[in-house]
Amino acid sequence: MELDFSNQAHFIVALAPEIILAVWGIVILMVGVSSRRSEGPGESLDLGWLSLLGIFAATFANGWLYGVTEVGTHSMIALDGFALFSNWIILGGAGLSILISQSYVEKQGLQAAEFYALLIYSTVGLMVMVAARDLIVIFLGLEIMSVAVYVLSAINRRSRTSAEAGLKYFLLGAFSTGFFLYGIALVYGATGSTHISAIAESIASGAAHGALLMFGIALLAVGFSFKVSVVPFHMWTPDVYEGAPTPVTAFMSVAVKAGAFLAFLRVFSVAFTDAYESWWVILWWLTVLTMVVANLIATVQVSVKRMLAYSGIAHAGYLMVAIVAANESAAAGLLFYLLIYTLMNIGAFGIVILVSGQGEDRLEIQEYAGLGWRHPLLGLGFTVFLLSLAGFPGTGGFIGKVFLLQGAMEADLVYLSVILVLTTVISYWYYLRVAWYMWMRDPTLNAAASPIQVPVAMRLALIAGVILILYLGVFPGTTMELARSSVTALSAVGPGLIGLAP
Amino acid sequence: MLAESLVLAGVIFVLGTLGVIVRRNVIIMFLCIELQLNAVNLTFVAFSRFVGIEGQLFVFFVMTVAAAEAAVGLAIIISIFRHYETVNVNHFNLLKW
Amino acid sequence: MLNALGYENWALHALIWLPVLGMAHVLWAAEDRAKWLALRWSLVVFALSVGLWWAYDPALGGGYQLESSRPWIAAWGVNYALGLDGISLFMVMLTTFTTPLAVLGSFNYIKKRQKPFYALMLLLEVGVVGVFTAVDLFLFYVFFELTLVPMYFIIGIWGGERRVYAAIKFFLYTAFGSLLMLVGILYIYARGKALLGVTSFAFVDLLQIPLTPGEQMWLFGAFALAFAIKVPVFPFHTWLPDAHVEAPTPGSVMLAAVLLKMGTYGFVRFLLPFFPVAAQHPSVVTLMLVLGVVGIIYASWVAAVQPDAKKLVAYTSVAHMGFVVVGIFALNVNGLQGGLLVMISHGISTGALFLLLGMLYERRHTRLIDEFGGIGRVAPWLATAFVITALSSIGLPGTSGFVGEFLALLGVFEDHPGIGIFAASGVIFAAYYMLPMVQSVFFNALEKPENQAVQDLSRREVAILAPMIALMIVIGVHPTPLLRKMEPSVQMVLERVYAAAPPSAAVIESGRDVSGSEMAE
Amino acid sequence: MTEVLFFIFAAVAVGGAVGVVMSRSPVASLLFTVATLASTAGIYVLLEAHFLAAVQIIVYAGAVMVLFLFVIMLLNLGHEYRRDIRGNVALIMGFAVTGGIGGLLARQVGSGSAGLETNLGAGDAIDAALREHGAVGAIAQPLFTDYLVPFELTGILLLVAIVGALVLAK
Amino acid sequence: MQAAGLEEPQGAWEPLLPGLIILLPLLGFAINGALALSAARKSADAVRAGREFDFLENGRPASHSLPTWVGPGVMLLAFLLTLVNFVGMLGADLHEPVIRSYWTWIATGDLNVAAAIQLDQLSMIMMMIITGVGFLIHVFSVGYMQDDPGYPRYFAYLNLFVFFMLVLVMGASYPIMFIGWEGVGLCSYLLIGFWFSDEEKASAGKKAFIVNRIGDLGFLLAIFLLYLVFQRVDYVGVFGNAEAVFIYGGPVITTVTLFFLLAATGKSAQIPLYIWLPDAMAGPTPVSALIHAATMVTAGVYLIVRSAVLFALAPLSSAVVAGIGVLTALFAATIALKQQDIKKVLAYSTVSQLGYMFLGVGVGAYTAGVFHLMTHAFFKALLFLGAGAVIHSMHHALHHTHKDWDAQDMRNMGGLRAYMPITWVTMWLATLAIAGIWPFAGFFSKDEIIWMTGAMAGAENAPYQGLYTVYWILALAAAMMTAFYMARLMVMTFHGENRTGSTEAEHLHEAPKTMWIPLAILAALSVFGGWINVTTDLRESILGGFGFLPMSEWLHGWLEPVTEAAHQIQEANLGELAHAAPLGGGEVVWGLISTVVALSVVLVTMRRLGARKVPVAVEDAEPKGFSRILFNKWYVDEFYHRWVVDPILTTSRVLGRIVDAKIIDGAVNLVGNAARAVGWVGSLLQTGQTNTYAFFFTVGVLVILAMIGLQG
Repeated sequence: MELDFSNQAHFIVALAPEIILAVWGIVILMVGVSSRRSEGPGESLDLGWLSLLGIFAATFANGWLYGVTEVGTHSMIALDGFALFSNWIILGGAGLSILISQSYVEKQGLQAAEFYALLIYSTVGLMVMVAARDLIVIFLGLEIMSVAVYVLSAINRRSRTSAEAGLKYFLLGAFSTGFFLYGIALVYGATGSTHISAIAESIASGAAHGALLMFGIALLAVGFSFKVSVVPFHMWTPDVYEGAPTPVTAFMSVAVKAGAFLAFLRVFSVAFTDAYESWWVILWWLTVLTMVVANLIATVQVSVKRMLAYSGIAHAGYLMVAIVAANESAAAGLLFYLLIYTLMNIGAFGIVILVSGQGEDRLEIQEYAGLGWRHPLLGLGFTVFLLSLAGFPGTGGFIGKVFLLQGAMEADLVYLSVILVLTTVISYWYYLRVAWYMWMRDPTLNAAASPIQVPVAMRLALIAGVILILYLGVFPGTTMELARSSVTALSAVGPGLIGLAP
Repeated sequence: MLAESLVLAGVIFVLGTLGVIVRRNVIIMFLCIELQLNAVNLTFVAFSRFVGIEGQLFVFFVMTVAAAEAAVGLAIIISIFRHYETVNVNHFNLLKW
Repeated sequence: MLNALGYENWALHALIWLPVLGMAHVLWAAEDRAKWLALRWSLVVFALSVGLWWAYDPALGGGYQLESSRPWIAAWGVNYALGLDGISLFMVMLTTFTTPLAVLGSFNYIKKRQKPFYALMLLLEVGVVGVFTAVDLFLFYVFFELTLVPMYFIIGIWGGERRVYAAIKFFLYTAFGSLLMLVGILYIYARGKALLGVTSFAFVDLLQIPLTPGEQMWLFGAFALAFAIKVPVFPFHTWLPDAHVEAPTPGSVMLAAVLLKMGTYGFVRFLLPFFPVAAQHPSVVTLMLVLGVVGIIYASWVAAVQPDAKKLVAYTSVAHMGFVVVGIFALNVNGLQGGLLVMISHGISTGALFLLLGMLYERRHTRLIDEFGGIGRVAPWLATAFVITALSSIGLPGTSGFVGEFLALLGVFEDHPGIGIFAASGVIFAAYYMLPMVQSVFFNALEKPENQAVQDLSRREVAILAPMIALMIVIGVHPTPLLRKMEPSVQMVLERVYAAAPPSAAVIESGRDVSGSEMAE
Repeated sequence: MTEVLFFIFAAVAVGGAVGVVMSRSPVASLLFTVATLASTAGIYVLLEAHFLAAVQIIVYAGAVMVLFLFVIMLLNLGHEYRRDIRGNVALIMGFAVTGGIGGLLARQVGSGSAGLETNLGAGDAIDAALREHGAVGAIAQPLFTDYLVPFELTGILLLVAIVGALVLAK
Repeated sequence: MQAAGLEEPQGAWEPLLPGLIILLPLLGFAINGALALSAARKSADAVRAGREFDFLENGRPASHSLPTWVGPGVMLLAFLLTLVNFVGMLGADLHEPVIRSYWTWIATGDLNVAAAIQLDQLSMIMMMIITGVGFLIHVFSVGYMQDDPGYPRYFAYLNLFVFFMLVLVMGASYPIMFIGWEGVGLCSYLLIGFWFSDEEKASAGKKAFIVNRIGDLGFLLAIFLLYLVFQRVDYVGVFGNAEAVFIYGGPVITTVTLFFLLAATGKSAQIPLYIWLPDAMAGPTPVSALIHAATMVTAGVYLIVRSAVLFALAPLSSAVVAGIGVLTALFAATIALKQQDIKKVLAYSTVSQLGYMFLGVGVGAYTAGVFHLMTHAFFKALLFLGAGAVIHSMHHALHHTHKDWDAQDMRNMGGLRAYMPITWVTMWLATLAIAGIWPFAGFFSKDEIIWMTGAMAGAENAPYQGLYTVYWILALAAAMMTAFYMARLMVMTFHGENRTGSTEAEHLHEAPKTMWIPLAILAALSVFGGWINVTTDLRESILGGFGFLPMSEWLHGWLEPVTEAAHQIQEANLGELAHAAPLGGGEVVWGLISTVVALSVVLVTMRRLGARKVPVAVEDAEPKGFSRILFNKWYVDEFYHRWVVDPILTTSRVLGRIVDAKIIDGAVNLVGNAARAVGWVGSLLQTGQTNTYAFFFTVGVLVILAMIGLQG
């Protein structure tokens, strides 16, 4: 069918996945409330599967939307391949997060209904964000997501660290929101609109007001950089990732990051295309800073969870390369890499949840001594995730990195690529360090004393992760094609992607 | 009057930022953030006078957001107060390095 | 016979995928059967690879044969493309030849966690064979990196005291180089896309890309660094002794016999043909030659004072690789042929040396030279085997070691007599580091009681060493067949190099000049 | 006349902001905030955003700030007069950084926007809208047509906020 | 290009199975080697069991019977086969070398080395010496090594040595010769360290090998240079074009020949690389006889004669060869004067005699060089075997009473002629021969060399005439010393009263048959071997018995095809050689003089030393003054240690322990640790203070805004 947004009803179609999820969130809450008095152990599991059902529904809707084409421009919501592919990633991340969180939620006695509902709503926010064509919508999506995640990271009311994480995230998040908004305001003032394509046109026509626009862009960059945790706006990340309940951390590290990056890309490479000259240098430096600092600090972490946080920051750096390159390969690479990153990071955090016994203790790397020999399959899985994070051939991570590097090469960002691979070498150190604890150390006593049992949901998530990572590492062809075609859609609106960078 | 209001907004914004940096009391930090949002609103309004009504709409949304954040934020503050019996952000440093 | 089976079409693929099946089988089977299965599979692979000798026909020119290519990542023009030429032929056969022996050599050494170990050995074989047969740069890189993982775990899990340190060092150091090479690869690819609009990683396509001399220099640097670390060339060699000392015997064997060759193979396969201008740039040539020579002498001298026999042999590898580098960058037929031959003979002799040291270690649980003495009296066969291998390793005429070094030195002497003289001095220092070790291990008085208990070679060990020693002698006495197989491909490489620009100093001319000038007098 | 009012409001706003940052007790800060918000509302009026001015006073200065007050009381921080401004070094650095930003903003935005005022005819952009629909209608009209989606989204946002507050505070 | 050796000149004569001559010793090696390995297994078990390995099962050594027949057997066959070919070649008047090419050894680019052998007069004479003398020494060894557990291994090595030696002399190209060249070095390494449990002996072997490698380096470089010039390295190809390509005395040819000289000095123990030979005496005495007297050490001479054309083209190199030769002759002789170890004396005398050969080939008297090589092979082998016999019986004697005296120290001997007459006689014959006393073999060969030196000095337009005069004088001096120290050896060993000790003396005995028969044969050769190459003048003179004695200049004529090219070059460039010594007087006169002088030296020495009372080794005082320096061999070994060996070792240690471990590897590790240190510092910024985070955030904003603000 065809959508013409002059007709309000069509928004319902365009936003079908989001709407389904939003409704589903309420359903979850209701079920939760009704089953509240029968507080049984199975409850959280049931709710988990239930919310997973919603995710699936949304996913189907998303798939169905591929058949739908939009006509007419100037709508708040984009219904292009980019948005749809992004939805895949986000929904995938959310689904996997739910899978790995079920037993955790139960064991920690979190309020399951609210937990899943908030997870779903933040997913909605993210999906809105990536589909948005207007800074207002992006802002609202961002806030829906943020507010939900603020709560999620503080949701464990028994844990100090959780509360602290929530507070820190909230304070700094609100702080960055201020800058983000200020950026929007200045861009609005400079271009006279908050609509992406309108902004692009006004910049292209040169009507835009230079000084205001540049500050606006800069502050928007700051806002996004905070969400994707780019140095020096990253400092919340390690603390929050460490303090928040691990499943939430996993969700944050994949879905939230993915959404923010995709919005980032859409805004900067569609709206600000013609200002590329003036912003790529800034982002270049931020990228370098991120890759170097994050990787260096990660090498000295003792807590695997925190180490993964820094590795997340480092990956933000790699992904920033795509934003800087801002060409089709890079954008496609961004999509592909985010997909892979979702899989492997969820997997890694899943293992962390297992080793820490569905809790927050036993996060130190010593706990992983001899894991490989105690639980060969877990060990193998983790090894695969780590190798993929390290970007090792045979895994999706490698293909993703090569994809990004290609984008950089086409943009003649040779130095950036060199720095990327050099920092990758550093990253090998801390990824392999875990591998060596797992395989080359003998288990410590208390580690051996605490057997690990893998619940079904978790098992599903891990197996899916491993298989997909290996599959995408060996046969990435079709997925790459899809990513590439999805990116071309970006240029449909506004001037489109920058070609080759200077 | 545009320039003046913009500058005013900037000043308030900066003061809000300063507050977030230098105050330890979480609630006051939060208030400073509200100051920032308020400054942004002022900017929007100032622009909207010359550009169009969307600016005011935006302010409308921002206020909503501010309210929402206030609700959640204060809830978080309360819940962390339960743990630490203080709102001094310096004490919230279990998580570091 | 081979044609009847359509050998050409499936041979190479079989060499890569059979070990994979073997892995599965090993992991599937019971712990105690693992080693036999691994041995059987690797022997099957070897048996298959023998056919390559006849399948590859140098008369058809030095190009790739047994080629077969399937699209892998169409979007990037990456193909799963395999091929074989005179240079890779022997590398492949060396690999398939060494693996079973290494497996056999680990029967007593590897006591715990056998299944994963043998699986990794087979995986290693997969990676190495892939490296030598890939004719697609992307595929090559994948295999090149793939070899790191099994080696990392082999060293790290079954290694000695400081195994983790050694493993990490090995991994990071080599990965550092290869990642820079990855950037180089993608750069070439991007240029191809930009200049010719070809999206392909196939060697043949990449060779068409007109790279400016400046680009060639940088890319040469990136690739050279990657391979130089792998080889290892002089200042980048420090990971090797650690890796060797800590690695279990089979690990050292594979490392020395096969993995180092990937570096020198890369020199021949990429540096020369891909960046001919850079490769024959006088300063580059001089640099590489000097590094090679310094490697030879320096490594020999350092080796001479190592207390640990295994470390000593590790340093000798550095020295031998110095000969290879010198031979390759002589940039003439003799030099290249010599370099390749040294690679082969080093693979055999040094592999054998590590196996022998492993046997000694199994008997005495030490590698310190001073701990031994007079072993020759209690283990005469072991001593004999060791002496023969050592002599082959120091290049005694009539053994494989000599022919290679002779040709390599001859080659470099043709164009750079000065450097040639220094390089040749390596033959003295070879004796200088090897003989004292042999003496104080196998000769001298048999004083220590624990040395008196040392047993002589078992049947299994004889079975390991016999083929290697036989090969040393055979290649030493009659290397011509090998040389004939390699020559066309070597010629192609050189043509490619000199097509870029006239030879800096033509091989024969220089010789003629000497005499000519005299006749003029 | 408007200029005078503007500067009065501006002065109050800035003073309030300074008060927020500097005053010791949270309650004082709160009150200063209210002052700033109120004077900002005044400036809104000067900028022909009458509806927003009203909302600002009612919702913002009214509801939201009261919520803050509740929390302060709940946590019994009313009588806390301990100085909690960070040490001098931090203070100076803070001043330096924020001062830098302020300077840049003032220079760029202030000077830069001067041109804007002229090339966009002062005010007439929204005068039309106001004349047509009136203060409220001017905002309501687009809010329920073009900006329907964001409007709905605010609904979700508030829902999330409620749920969140419930989860945490109960 | 055409493969070397693949072209076969149509010689009228077809050699009979020349390849088999090489293969026979190899076969012997294979068999003996196998036996040795199995025997070693047994002895190893014994050692592990802690008991002494008794190879004597029911009295007779089982592990010995087969080697006894195989070892000498193959040698006999090889000798006979060589003899047949020799006779055949005698019959055929052969001017081109006969080349048999078996397979292509190395073929790449335009380098093509065939595994080919070349038969000509030179290689034939060498083969005769090697197989003949070799056979005798094998036989001798049967007796000498009878009661050594390593018996089969010994014969394996010995056969292997002969194999390589034959490869060396029969090879048709330099690389093939190099195989033999290094191969014999290997065998000497193995045989010197035959009793490897003795650290000193093992080290001696190692020393020999390493020093030889230095020479081999020269050989390699020479080959490379030749290849550079000719694109081929086979004799035919090189010598055929040498005159066309090189100009007389040009730099390249000089370099090539000097490289060859380096090789030769290594193998033939000339200054500066002679140091290994005296230590090589650590090996079994027959080995010293075969390898370090008769055959291997003469390889250098063979190399130079083989390359006669090249050396003839390089007058400077030739002069250097002669100079090194004569200096070595004199130098070694001086050392030999004061040695007490009988084998050491012989060793230095060998070095000295090799010096003569070098002198000969250096002055272009290639025939004389080969001639002396041959006669020396006879009488030096004889001397060594005799010494072997003496040591053998001394050893037995001392063994009986477990007296820990040195069985080789002449001071412990004396008056042995009573106990071992045959040895005594034969050794006297050899002594007279080496002393150069008419009519023994040594006289003719040495005299010719000295004479040719003089003639060279007087040649028309020879370069450096004065130099050759000096050579001539030094050569005479060395000759006198030879006479002295040999006489001294004989006196201290056989004459005077016995110093071994009464009880031991009873166990002194004559050598068994297997040992004295070879002695006898060699003695005969040392007496008459010199008669095959006597110049007409001498033949006509009293020294030739006025032509009545059966003497001839056969060898000269025999080698003509090999050396004529070189001689022609010399005549072309040097012109007519002088017919009188520098001090005047013809060949006959000087022949007489030298004989008389030598003889008188011998007699005087016998009277003087025979009278003197010699203290046994344990009671003997350290020599004083100059003789101390001589006794300590001019401190050359010390010199080498101080200035060559130690520096290299020290450098190696520094490189290994500091440069490699600390600097290079240190740098590598530093990178890693530095990275982690930086990371640690960075992690400290993560204070956990929200204010701080906000602060850094703001700083970031400031920097970015500043970047823009300053941009535009």
